[in-house]
Amino acid sequence: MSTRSTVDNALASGWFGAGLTDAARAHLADMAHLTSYPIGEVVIREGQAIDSLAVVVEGRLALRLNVPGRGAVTVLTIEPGDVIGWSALIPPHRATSTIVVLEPTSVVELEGAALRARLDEDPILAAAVLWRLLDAVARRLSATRTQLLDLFAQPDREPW
Amino acid sequence: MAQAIASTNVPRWLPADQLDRLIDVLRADGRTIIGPTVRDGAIVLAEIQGAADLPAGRGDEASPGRYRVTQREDSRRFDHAVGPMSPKRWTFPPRAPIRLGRRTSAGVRFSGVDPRPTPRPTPLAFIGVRACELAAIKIQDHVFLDGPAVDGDYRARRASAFLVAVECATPTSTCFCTSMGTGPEVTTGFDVVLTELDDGFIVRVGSPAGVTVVDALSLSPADGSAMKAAEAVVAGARDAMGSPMNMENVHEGLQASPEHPGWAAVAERCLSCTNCTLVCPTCFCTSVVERSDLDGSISTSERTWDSCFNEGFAKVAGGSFRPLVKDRYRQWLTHKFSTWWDQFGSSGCVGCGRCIAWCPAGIDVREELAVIGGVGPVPMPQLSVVAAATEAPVTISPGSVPAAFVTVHVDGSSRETADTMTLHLSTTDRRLLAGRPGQFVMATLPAFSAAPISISRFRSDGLDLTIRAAGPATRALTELERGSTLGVRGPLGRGWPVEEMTGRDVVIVAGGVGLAPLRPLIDACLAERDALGAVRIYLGARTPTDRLFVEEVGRLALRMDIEVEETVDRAGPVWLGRVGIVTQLFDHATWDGRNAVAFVCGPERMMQATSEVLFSRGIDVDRTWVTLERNMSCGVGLCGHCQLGKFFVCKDGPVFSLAELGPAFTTDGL
Amino acid sequence: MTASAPRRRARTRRFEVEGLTRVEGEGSLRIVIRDGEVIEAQLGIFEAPRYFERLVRGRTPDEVLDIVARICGICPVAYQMSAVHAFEDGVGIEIDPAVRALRRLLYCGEWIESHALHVYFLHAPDFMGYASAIELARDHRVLVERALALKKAGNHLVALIGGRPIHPVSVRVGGFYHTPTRAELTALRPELTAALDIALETVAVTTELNTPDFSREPRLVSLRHPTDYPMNEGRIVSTDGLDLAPTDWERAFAEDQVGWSNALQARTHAGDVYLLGPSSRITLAGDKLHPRAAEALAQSGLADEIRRNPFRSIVARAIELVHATAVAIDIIDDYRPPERPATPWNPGPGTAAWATEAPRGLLFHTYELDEEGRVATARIVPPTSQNQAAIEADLTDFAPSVLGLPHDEATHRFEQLIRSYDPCISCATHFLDLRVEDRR
Amino acid sequence: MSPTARRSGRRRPRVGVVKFASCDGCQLTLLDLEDDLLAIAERFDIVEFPEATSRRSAGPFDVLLVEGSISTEEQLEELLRLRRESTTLVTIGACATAGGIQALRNWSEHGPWAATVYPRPELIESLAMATPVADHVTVDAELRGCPIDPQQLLELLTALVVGRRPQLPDESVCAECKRRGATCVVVSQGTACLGPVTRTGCGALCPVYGRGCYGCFGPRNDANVVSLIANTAGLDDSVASTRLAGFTAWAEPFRSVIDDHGGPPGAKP
Repeated sequence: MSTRSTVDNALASGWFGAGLTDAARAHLADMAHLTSYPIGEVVIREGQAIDSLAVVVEGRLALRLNVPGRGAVTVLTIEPGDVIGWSALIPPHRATSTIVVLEPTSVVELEGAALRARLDEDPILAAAVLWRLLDAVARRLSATRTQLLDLFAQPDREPW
Repeated sequence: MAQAIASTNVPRWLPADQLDRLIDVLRADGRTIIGPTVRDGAIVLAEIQGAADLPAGRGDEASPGRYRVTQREDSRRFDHAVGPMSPKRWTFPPRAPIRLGRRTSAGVRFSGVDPRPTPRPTPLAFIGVRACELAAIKIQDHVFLDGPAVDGDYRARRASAFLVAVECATPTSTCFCTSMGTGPEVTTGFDVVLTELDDGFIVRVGSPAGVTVVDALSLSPADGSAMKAAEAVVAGARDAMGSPMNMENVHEGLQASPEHPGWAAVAERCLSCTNCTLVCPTCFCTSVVERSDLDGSISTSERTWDSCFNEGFAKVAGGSFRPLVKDRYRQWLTHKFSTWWDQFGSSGCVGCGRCIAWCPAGIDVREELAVIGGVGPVPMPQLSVVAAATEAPVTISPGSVPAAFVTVHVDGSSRETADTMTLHLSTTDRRLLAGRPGQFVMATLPAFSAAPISISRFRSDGLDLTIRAAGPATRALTELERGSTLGVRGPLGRGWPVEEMTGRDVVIVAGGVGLAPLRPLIDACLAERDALGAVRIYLGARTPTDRLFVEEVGRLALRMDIEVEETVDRAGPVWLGRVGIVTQLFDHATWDGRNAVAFVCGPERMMQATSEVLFSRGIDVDRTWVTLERNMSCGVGLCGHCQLGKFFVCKDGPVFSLAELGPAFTTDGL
Repeated sequence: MTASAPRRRARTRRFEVEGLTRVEGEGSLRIVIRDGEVIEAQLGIFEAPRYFERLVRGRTPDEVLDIVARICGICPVAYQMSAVHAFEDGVGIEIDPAVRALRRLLYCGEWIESHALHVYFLHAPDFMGYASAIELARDHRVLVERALALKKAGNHLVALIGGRPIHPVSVRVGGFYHTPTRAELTALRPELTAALDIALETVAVTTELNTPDFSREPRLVSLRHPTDYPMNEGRIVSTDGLDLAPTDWERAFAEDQVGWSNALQARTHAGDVYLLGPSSRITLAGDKLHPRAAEALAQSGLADEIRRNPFRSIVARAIELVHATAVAIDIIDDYRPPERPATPWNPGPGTAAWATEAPRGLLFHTYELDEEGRVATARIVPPTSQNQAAIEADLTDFAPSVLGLPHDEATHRFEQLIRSYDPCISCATHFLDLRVEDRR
Repeated sequence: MSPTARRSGRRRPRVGVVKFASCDGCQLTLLDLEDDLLAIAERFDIVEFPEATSRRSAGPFDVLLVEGSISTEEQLEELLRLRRESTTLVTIGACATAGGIQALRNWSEHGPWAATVYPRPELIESLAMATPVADHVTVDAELRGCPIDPQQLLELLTALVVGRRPQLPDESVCAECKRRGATCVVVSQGTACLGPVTRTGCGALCPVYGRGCYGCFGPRNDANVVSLIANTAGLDDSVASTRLAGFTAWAEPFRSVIDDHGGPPGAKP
């Protein structure tokens, strides 16, 4: 069981929470709790309903997509400070990838329905949180585009 | 010497019917005489036997895309402008063998150096050389003889060439030497100069060799009326060209307009047929063609005229850096009129107008310059090519770059990835051993083209080359086994500025095989560890199996005084490390880059993304260094393939700071 | 060789070769014998149709010269020569004698190249028991190297005058686009002198070859010229007294469809078969051979056998190799470049026809030109289509003499006989495919 | 096969030379490599080459040189079979790479064409179109030209033995014309010339011989035919379709430009 101040400290330690005002962070800490995952734990599976947003405090998680015939492909690993579960805020609230724990991980978890309700009520907090979230998603989109280019790939070989 | 010239430099008179005496004196020196003659509907340069072969009574007219030989009323021999050929054909022939590679029982051997001085080229005398040609020869002299690498073939041919210039009398509509400040008056760079009048020639000398030749003719001094008539000839030529163009802004104007719509417009007409570049008396781009016997055991490397208009000219394994005709036209025009100044301290154009007349589509560079480069018609003070050429911006010692391919031995090799090998080479070549981190070599085997390869480690008795099999030549290199040999030229280019690291934090970012040229830099970091601040190394690879130097990187990662982070673009479930692009390793990092210097190597797109993140972390553009890939073919700045704006990547780079590159780093198709 | 197994029906023997080898182009052979009697002897052509006579419609004469060359990669000059002479005759252009000499020189080059190819690469391996000249070279390397040198000399001639050995580019109506200098031609002289020696050696080698016994009295046709051995010019003559202008081939011959075959074959108007080529030329114009060639012919003592035994055509080609090489040297020695490469001319309507001697025999072209001087219709009669009926007749005559041999060997003999005529099937502008014949 | 494996000479590559609709000139080019033929025969095992040897093989082939365009149903079947038998398939010449001169019939109705040449066209076995090999199977490399250039063929064979990329540059005929020192016939005489849009390989033969290029090596990658017609002397709209409708007419962009100009001369019956 985590105390409110532990949660607040954990939030403040990473990139996501560090830029928030004390008040905003306090609001979040009020509805959050710390959760730990052991190595190998599947936090969520692709397509499952997702009901919480989490900020990683410690450890490393892999975002995996299952490609029939190729097995699970890791497309991204998540580090402390980054968020997982942004689908909790955006309909249809289903996980877009499978999340697997690579190193012992702890996260600050925010219950989705409560967070959505709170953000609906509090535009100032919503602006602060959603900006962070947009930033995180935008970075991820940009990185994914770069990955798509497959820059290190060998150009097509000639038969010679 | 100068005094000797001065004392004999009284203009002399050579009667028209005695021109053969001059030719005979030159021939008596064992020279082949190259002069204008009519052939296949043009006044071309060719070997001539005597004055009778000269185009007496013939003139020429030229306009964009059109050239005709005309019949004149008089019988003067030089009353024509320049035809399609220039002396370049002889000083810098379209094809020249420069190297012979052989596989012998003792390993590969390369005889001759590249460029190899031609053993005793036939001494030449050019007759009828115009002021614009002399300017062009001066420009090529500077390109081939004054740089860090010297073209020995050119030097030998050029040294034996005797130049009989002739004052221009009848320019065509395509001539614009007055705009380029190269003519029409012959002022410098000749051995003898003639001014042709109806009944004879005024003869002046311009060199000790010219003095000797003219002395042998025992000519009487020219009389005053002839001298007056001669002045009128030159003045008439100048008047005929009308007002010169204002070239004052062209240097900045062209470089400032890479996205000008005029490029696309001219590309619609441009045939990319290469005619303009191959008739140009200063264009010097070449490629090397390998001609081998059937099993590749003997191979001649032949240097061949090439052109930046060819699609394959800027091609590397991943594609062409200038895929569109508009990119290539921009490269050519910008190089000729703008970046040539940055590279060689002069314009690359002498105003001879060949590119206008001999463009089958009739594209007139003067019009394109007006549209794109903001060149106006107002007469302006002229720039002197010759004077400017002496003010070349770079301090270089000619011939300081190794030109020969030396044979090195393969002591062994390590497989890095499925397609990448590290060759461990031994050599006693002191220049190779004294290379700097970031430098590269050209590596070759007989019958294969030479490939630029990064040096991935320096050892006291040799070096490592890490090679990815991207094509047949590199594949053949990766397949070399212990005990075999290969040819190496180097070390080449400018390496990493190691001294910049002292007292600073160091950030090293590598993508894929980009780690290879950074490895000697990491070695240097370890050697100088105490003099540096934090050392952070970020490595990206495509997949876990594409990582280079895995064990070594593992050992580095265990060190407490170096931070090593690795990521891959994608991975299977077994990989427990990071997945994501390399910038994610530090885009949320907390370090402050204001006292850091960064070194980046990887695919260009990755380096662009990386440099943006580094900038956001506080590392300024003059402290971010990248190493570029271009189609480096000769490796020493003589073949023209690897140009990027004003740079030769092989010679001025491959390492550049972002500040040096400026917008060139991100402009498409440059 | 892919001879199919004999299908043993009641006293019927079939010899079939699905793909003839060492001939130019794609052909097949079928001989059916019943009760010791040849009931069918067919030289089949399955070269895909390319419709040249249709392709040249709407084209100017100069374009036609480039197009008809592509009928055959071995004898493109022949097609250019028959066509260019036809057009020049048709529009009435007077040709510079130097151009005339240069054309003969060009043709000599093609004869040398084509004959050397046929003698050493296509035909001689049969006599010597090899599958190819490459295999022949394993045991007789020097011989093959010298053969290659001879062939190369011919190619060099064509390449110098025409730009390249195959599909040369220099011939135009009125003359040439470009003519060589005297120095350029003279530079070839040493190579041709050496080639002449090899050609003479070739006569000796081919004379010694063991030839199957076969004799018949064929009807032979070739050109004949008052002073020169037939090549670009001359009248059409035959062993049975024909004598026609080179424009008048159609007065004596016609291409027709024979009842039992679907192949277009040329015959005389009376329906008789006839044979073209080196044996015909030597028989009908042997007195015009270059003295060196005439001497070689006399020494061989085979003049009569060349006429009667088709297997001896290899000797005839060797004699013509001597002739073409010796004539080439003479032309080079006398060469003065023409005043201008080509005589100007004006296009207009008319009929154009001519015959020249391709390496494998008389090649006739005729064109109708429209008001603008463009081709309205064309007829091209290559030697192979004229020889085809005679070859089939010879196969019929020859068959009884090999029926006693094992099947494969007999088949091989048939193939060898076909190769004797150097049938250039690529040239067959309008052969039909025999395999579509509905036979009962 | 790696170069080292090649040099160790474990096995000579098995080579086949076959033809479809064509004049034989491109395969003859192999026999015209007089100085190198015997050496080539030592390095390669020529297992199928009906024009030159009586030995036959149905495959497999390490290298198959294919001449000619595909003009009949049987040829198509045979090509598909040969492709399965071949590791590296190289088309040699304009017929195989671009359809050749016989592809001019592709603009016309086939029946009437056949009828102008054959009295009984119904007996002709022929596809309506003559098409390049690459329309039907994957082609690993192509040698251009009508005919191919012997030096390019030698370069291809050498590259195969040595294990390197053949040097077959995609540049204009002009580049070679200038290297050879020939005077441009367009600029100096106003002669129609396809040199600027045609791939080099012939050594700029026609301009050197004083006439305009007729495109037998086919279009190069950047062929700007529209500008060639609009802006160069000698080649205006009235002659464009005739000049382009030659030995590589069916290759793009020549084909489209011919279409735009109403088809090749004589396309209509």
